[in-house]
Amino acid sequence: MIQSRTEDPALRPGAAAGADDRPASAEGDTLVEVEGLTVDLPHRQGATRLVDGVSFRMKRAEKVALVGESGSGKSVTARALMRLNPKLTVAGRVVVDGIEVLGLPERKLGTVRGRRIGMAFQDAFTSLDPIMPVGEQLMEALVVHGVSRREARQRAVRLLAELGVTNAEGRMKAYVHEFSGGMRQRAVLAMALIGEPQLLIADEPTTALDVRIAQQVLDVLEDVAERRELAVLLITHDMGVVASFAERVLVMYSGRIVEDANVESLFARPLHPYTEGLLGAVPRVDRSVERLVAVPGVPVPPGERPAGCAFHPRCAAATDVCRGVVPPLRTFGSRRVACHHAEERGASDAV
Amino acid sequence: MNLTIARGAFRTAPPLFDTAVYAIVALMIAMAVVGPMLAPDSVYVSDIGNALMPPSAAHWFGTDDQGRDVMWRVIAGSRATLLSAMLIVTAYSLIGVLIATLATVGPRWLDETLMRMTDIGLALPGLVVALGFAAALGPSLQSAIVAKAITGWPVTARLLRGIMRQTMTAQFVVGAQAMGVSRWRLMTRHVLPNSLDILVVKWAGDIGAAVLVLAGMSFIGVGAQPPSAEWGAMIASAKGYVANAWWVVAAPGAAIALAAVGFGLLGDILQVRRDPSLRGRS
Amino acid sequence: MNALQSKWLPGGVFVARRLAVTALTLLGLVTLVFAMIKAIPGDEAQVAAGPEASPAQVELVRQRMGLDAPLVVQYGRFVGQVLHGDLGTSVSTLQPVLDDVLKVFPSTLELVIVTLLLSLLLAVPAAVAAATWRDSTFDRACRVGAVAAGGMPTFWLALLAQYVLASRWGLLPISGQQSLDFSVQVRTQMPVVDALLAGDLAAFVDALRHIVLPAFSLAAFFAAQFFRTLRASLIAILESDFIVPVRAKGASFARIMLRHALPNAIGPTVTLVGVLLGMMIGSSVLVESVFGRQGVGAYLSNAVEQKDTYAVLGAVLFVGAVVCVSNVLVDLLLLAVDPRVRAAQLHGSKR
Amino acid sequence: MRIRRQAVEGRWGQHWGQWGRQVAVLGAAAIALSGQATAQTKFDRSKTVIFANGGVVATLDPMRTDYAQTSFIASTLYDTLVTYDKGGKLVGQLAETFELASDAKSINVLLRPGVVFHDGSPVTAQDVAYTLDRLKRLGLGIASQIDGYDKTTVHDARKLTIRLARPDSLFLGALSKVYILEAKLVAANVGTDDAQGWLQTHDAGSGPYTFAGRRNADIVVSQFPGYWNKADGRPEQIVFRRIDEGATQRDELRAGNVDLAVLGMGYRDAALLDKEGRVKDARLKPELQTNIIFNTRTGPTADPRVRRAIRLAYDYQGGLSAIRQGNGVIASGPLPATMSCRPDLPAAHRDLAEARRLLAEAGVKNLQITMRFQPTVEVQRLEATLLQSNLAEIGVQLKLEPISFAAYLASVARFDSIPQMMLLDDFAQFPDPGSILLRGYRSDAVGTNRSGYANPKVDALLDAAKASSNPTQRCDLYKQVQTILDKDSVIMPLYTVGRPVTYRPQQIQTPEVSKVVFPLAPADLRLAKKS
Repeated sequence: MIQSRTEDPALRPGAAAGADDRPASAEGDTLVEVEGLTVDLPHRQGATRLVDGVSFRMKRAEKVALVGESGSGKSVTARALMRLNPKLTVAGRVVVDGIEVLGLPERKLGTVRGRRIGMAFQDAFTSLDPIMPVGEQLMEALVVHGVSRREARQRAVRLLAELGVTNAEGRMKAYVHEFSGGMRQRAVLAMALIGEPQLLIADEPTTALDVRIAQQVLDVLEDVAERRELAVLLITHDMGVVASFAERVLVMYSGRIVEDANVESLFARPLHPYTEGLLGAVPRVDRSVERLVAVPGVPVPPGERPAGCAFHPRCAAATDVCRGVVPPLRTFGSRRVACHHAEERGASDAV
Repeated sequence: MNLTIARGAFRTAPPLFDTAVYAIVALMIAMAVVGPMLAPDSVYVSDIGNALMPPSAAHWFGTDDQGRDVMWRVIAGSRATLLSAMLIVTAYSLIGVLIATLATVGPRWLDETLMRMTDIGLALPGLVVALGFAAALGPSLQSAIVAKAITGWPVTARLLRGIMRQTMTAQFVVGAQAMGVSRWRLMTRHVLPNSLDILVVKWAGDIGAAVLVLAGMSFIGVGAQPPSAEWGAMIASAKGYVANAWWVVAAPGAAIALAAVGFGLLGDILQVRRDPSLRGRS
Repeated sequence: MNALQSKWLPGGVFVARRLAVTALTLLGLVTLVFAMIKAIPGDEAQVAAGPEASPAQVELVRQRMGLDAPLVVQYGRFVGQVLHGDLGTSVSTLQPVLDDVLKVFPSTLELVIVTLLLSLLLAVPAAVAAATWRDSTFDRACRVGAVAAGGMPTFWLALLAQYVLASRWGLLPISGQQSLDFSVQVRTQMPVVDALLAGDLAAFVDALRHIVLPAFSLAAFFAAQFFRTLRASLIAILESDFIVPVRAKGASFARIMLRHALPNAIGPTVTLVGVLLGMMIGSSVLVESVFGRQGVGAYLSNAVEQKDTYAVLGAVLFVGAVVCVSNVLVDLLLLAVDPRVRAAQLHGSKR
Repeated sequence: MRIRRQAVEGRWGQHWGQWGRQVAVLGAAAIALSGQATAQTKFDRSKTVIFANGGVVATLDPMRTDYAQTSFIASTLYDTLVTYDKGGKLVGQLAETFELASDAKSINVLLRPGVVFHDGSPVTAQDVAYTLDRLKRLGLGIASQIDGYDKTTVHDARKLTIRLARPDSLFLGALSKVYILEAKLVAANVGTDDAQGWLQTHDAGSGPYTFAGRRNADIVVSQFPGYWNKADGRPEQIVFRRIDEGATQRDELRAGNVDLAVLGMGYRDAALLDKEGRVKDARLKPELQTNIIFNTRTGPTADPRVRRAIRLAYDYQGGLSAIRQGNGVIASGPLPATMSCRPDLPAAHRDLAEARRLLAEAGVKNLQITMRFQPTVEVQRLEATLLQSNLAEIGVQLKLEPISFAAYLASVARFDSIPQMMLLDDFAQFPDPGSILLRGYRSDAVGTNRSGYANPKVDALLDAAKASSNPTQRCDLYKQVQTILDKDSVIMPLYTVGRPVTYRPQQIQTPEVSKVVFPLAPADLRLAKKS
């Protein structure tokens, strides 16, 4: 269902990414539109479906959390926005700031990568080139888009300082093994933001850090997103992070979106049994919880996705229809949920 | 960063390729074991009358400068060539393991001296030792084997020491140390087994290289002597006939190349088997 | 200590330590070879005096050459001389060994350097292309080619190349280092370099044509080894975690390969150059004999045959020195390439 | 593959066997340019002869003409007092007249007038005296041929008498190997090593060519205009080029880059080239014989019957035709067939029955003997393997043991270390039978008597020959010695062999054998007559 797009007038050749001349957004305040995204991993005996028909939207400056256990396809989905999965076959429709990403020729991807979307990775230590000075890698993000080295250096130093890296000028020449955990994460963040993208994808930015530094990084992330009216797609499996940062939550399970709601209503009343299970596993400040209940069973490997609703083997409320038919993602007010028994679980009176 | 000399195995190595390599190696070993028994004695008797006959029904690879059947000589010579190659590689691998183990487990000064010895070994041109032995004991296959074994161990010693030191500092070993396990028991139970399977991989790969070196030595006259049918000696004695009797040079050359390729790829396959993550990378 | 000194001091200390170690190694080498040569049966004085000399004449020569002194004295005297740059006199040419070796060694060195350049010129581009288009027909062809080239005996290839390319088709000269019509002022005993220094273009081209076949026959084996090592490291690096973030910055594949993949992957190949250099010098004797070129290999093999002790020791010292110096250069190159190694080596952390 | 620097050793010149498979390359240590201006003369290829040879020239010092590479070049730069003509007769070169005294203890010489060295100064008796005294002082290389020399009395510029320590009828012939140096020039550059270093790269001679320095890795000599013995057709330059591999020599000859190839070319290659036609094989007939030397003192070969049995086992005809391509004749006696004073002895032949009978008579069963040979010489490798299979037919197991040149020299220096059997290509330094017999078979000639043979009767005959100045009497004595040696099977002569020398008839006339410079003297080469 890839729409072949002729040269779209809205596409601007990779002009210098000056902050002021940001191109007018094509369709109002929707920044990202994903429809029927499907990603397969080909191998000798056929292909394994990692992402099965995901659709969602993101408005400008909106902070969305994409949650799910590992192997649920959240990271693959995020990377599909920038077509960063070389060995996988990707189908569906992904429009970022008016640009149809999947149909774009490889050469033109530069207009998206680094300029409209920036990505920060989980383990900062392994996602930086060990033998190239960190400053150089920062500048590269701009030099690649035609910015002069001198200007790139200035902006890199300014951004590092803005993100709280002490003695930014000095650190430019240092290598990744000479950075502390927190500083490394800030550097990776800087690399994602330096191109002044409209959307920042943060792939589990805090998972590799201990709690205190993780909170510092989250605070920095929040300040920057606020200042730059930045849309953030935060990928995590930590519901605590979701609660403190995100405005809206997308819950994924075995390559499908099972629930989509704003964070308050989700925490107040989780509609999908899996979301309820996830929330059950989180210590709550606002109420006393005798025992944390972990979601029973083990995450489903992509290759062995059960028929019908993928969650049914682990779902207490599973019935015959769950085992047979894949529940569509139905809208109830501002929320969406993919469960045959949504109504019984109070979806009808959602707002 | 230890030096893993990875060889070119094919990425999704189709089983066909693996079996082909096994076939070559099996053929070589069979030739080495059975060959000399099957080969007629005429292989060592000069029959000057029909020297340098081109390949024909009677002689598939033609005859050499003394009228002996080239094909049978290649088969008869396979034992001399391959056995000596295996002997060389086994010898210097064992020396290498010994030196590396001592260097890793022993005190710092022992490590330092052994590494200096390895440097000397690496700097010593194999050619000189071979020539020295040839001049001392008279050129022969045995002196070539001893000479090559003496100049072969440094590379293995250095490679293994690097790997052993790395495994010694690996987490699980540090853990074991924390539980009071002695360095020596540590070496024998953890580090050595891991290094040994690397050694087996290198052993297979090195046999191919050893065949080449042995041939080189015979070519300059310090390896096997007449009437031996060692492949290097065959080429050496036939090199004058490249123009008018190409088959006398081509047959042993092809045999050497086949052995080198066969064992080389065997090394790769074993390497991939040992560490699947290397599949397709090497 | 100003910044500059502190920056270079550790490097200087490292090089000084390595050179001291090299001197120790060479001394060990000479001692080993001296003992070996003396163990060889055969009588040097007899060779010098000539086969038909009467015993009285042989004794006369023995005294004159100091061969009657006990071995230890001879060894002590030899090491003393070496420290003053005198490598002793050759039994067969009655010339100082240093002059003899300086006449033959440069042309081997030139052949080895050209072979090294040729093998890297063949191996590096092929490895980069093979790693880029992995498992393409080009990749498979290169790998089969490398396996075949790695399996072919050098002298066999030299014989075939000489016969086919030079004798039969006459494309290249059959033997020798320079054709008779050119005579260039000898400065370095390296035909190609001398022709260049003399500015005689025709002679330069002629010398190059003479070196192509020998270098090509020698390079085939080594190019195969370099190709396989570099290709393996490149693929390993391309699959490592810091490559995706670089692509996320919008960098082109070419930039990723040249700025990130190659610098990280070159380490093992550079180490291999150091290890294989000794072997390259060793096998150059095979090629030099087939193509009738001057060389230290031939000088060495004859010196051993003639039991010309000092000539053997002189040649071995030169070959050993080149191998040791090149290993120091390799280590320095590794330091320059990889900051992590630099940190470990220079700042004395436990090696 | 290594061309070993072959010494032109007379009596047992085994290194002279053609080079073939294994040719030891001596590095180009020899001729340093050391500041001497290269002859930048532009080449006229049509008047130049390019002489390809294996091995590298160690030195140009004429004293070291015991090494083939030096002998080739020095023979063009220097002259000797006397030499041997094509027929093997002794004739004067620098000497106008020469005469051995009746007591064979001195030689009177009158020098040829008007002969000059390359720097123009005349050749005088003083130069001859200086050369002989220097040889005696240094005792190296060719000095071993004149070890009986005492001193020289110079009467005037042209008359001199050479005095010997003891009667030696061989000395006059040996003078054909002594090249005369210019005393004034050499003395001026004597340095500390009696001018050995200087002479390595300079010429102080009066020969037909002067040393014109090196051109790349080759050595060039150009014609000396003032030479006394004018001859037309001499090339203006001779370029000595080192090529060790027979195959490479063949290809360069075919391509016309080289005019003749002397050492390194195998018999088979030469024969094939000759058949092709463009390049011909001169098939020279030098005084060269392939012999197997027995150890007559110890081990199984001490028994003459065993030696005789082994002689009857070898396939002489097969070896000559297949290995030496028929380039030679089956041996008949210890001396090469081309030499004078030879008794008519039966040619070597094969008789397995007689061989087995002799072995039985000697009471020897499944005998095992070791034979040494030179791995660097291809034909020897083939002959050794052929003899091995022949001896197997009479139940004798021959073990082949390659030996290096230096090790062989050491083993023959003492009688107790002489190998059981040694395969050699024997070469006479000069065509006098004494040059082989006197040095090779006298019981006290340690180091040169390679078979350790001791026979008082032979010693007496040899001493008589050495002291007699009457050529016919000497000839008769030598014949008696050869008869005894053959009956006693001291050595096992295989065949008198020719030497393949391939050349381009378009460039040079057919080269002829030289009795003094093995196998040919470059100075004798003549350009082909352009029709």
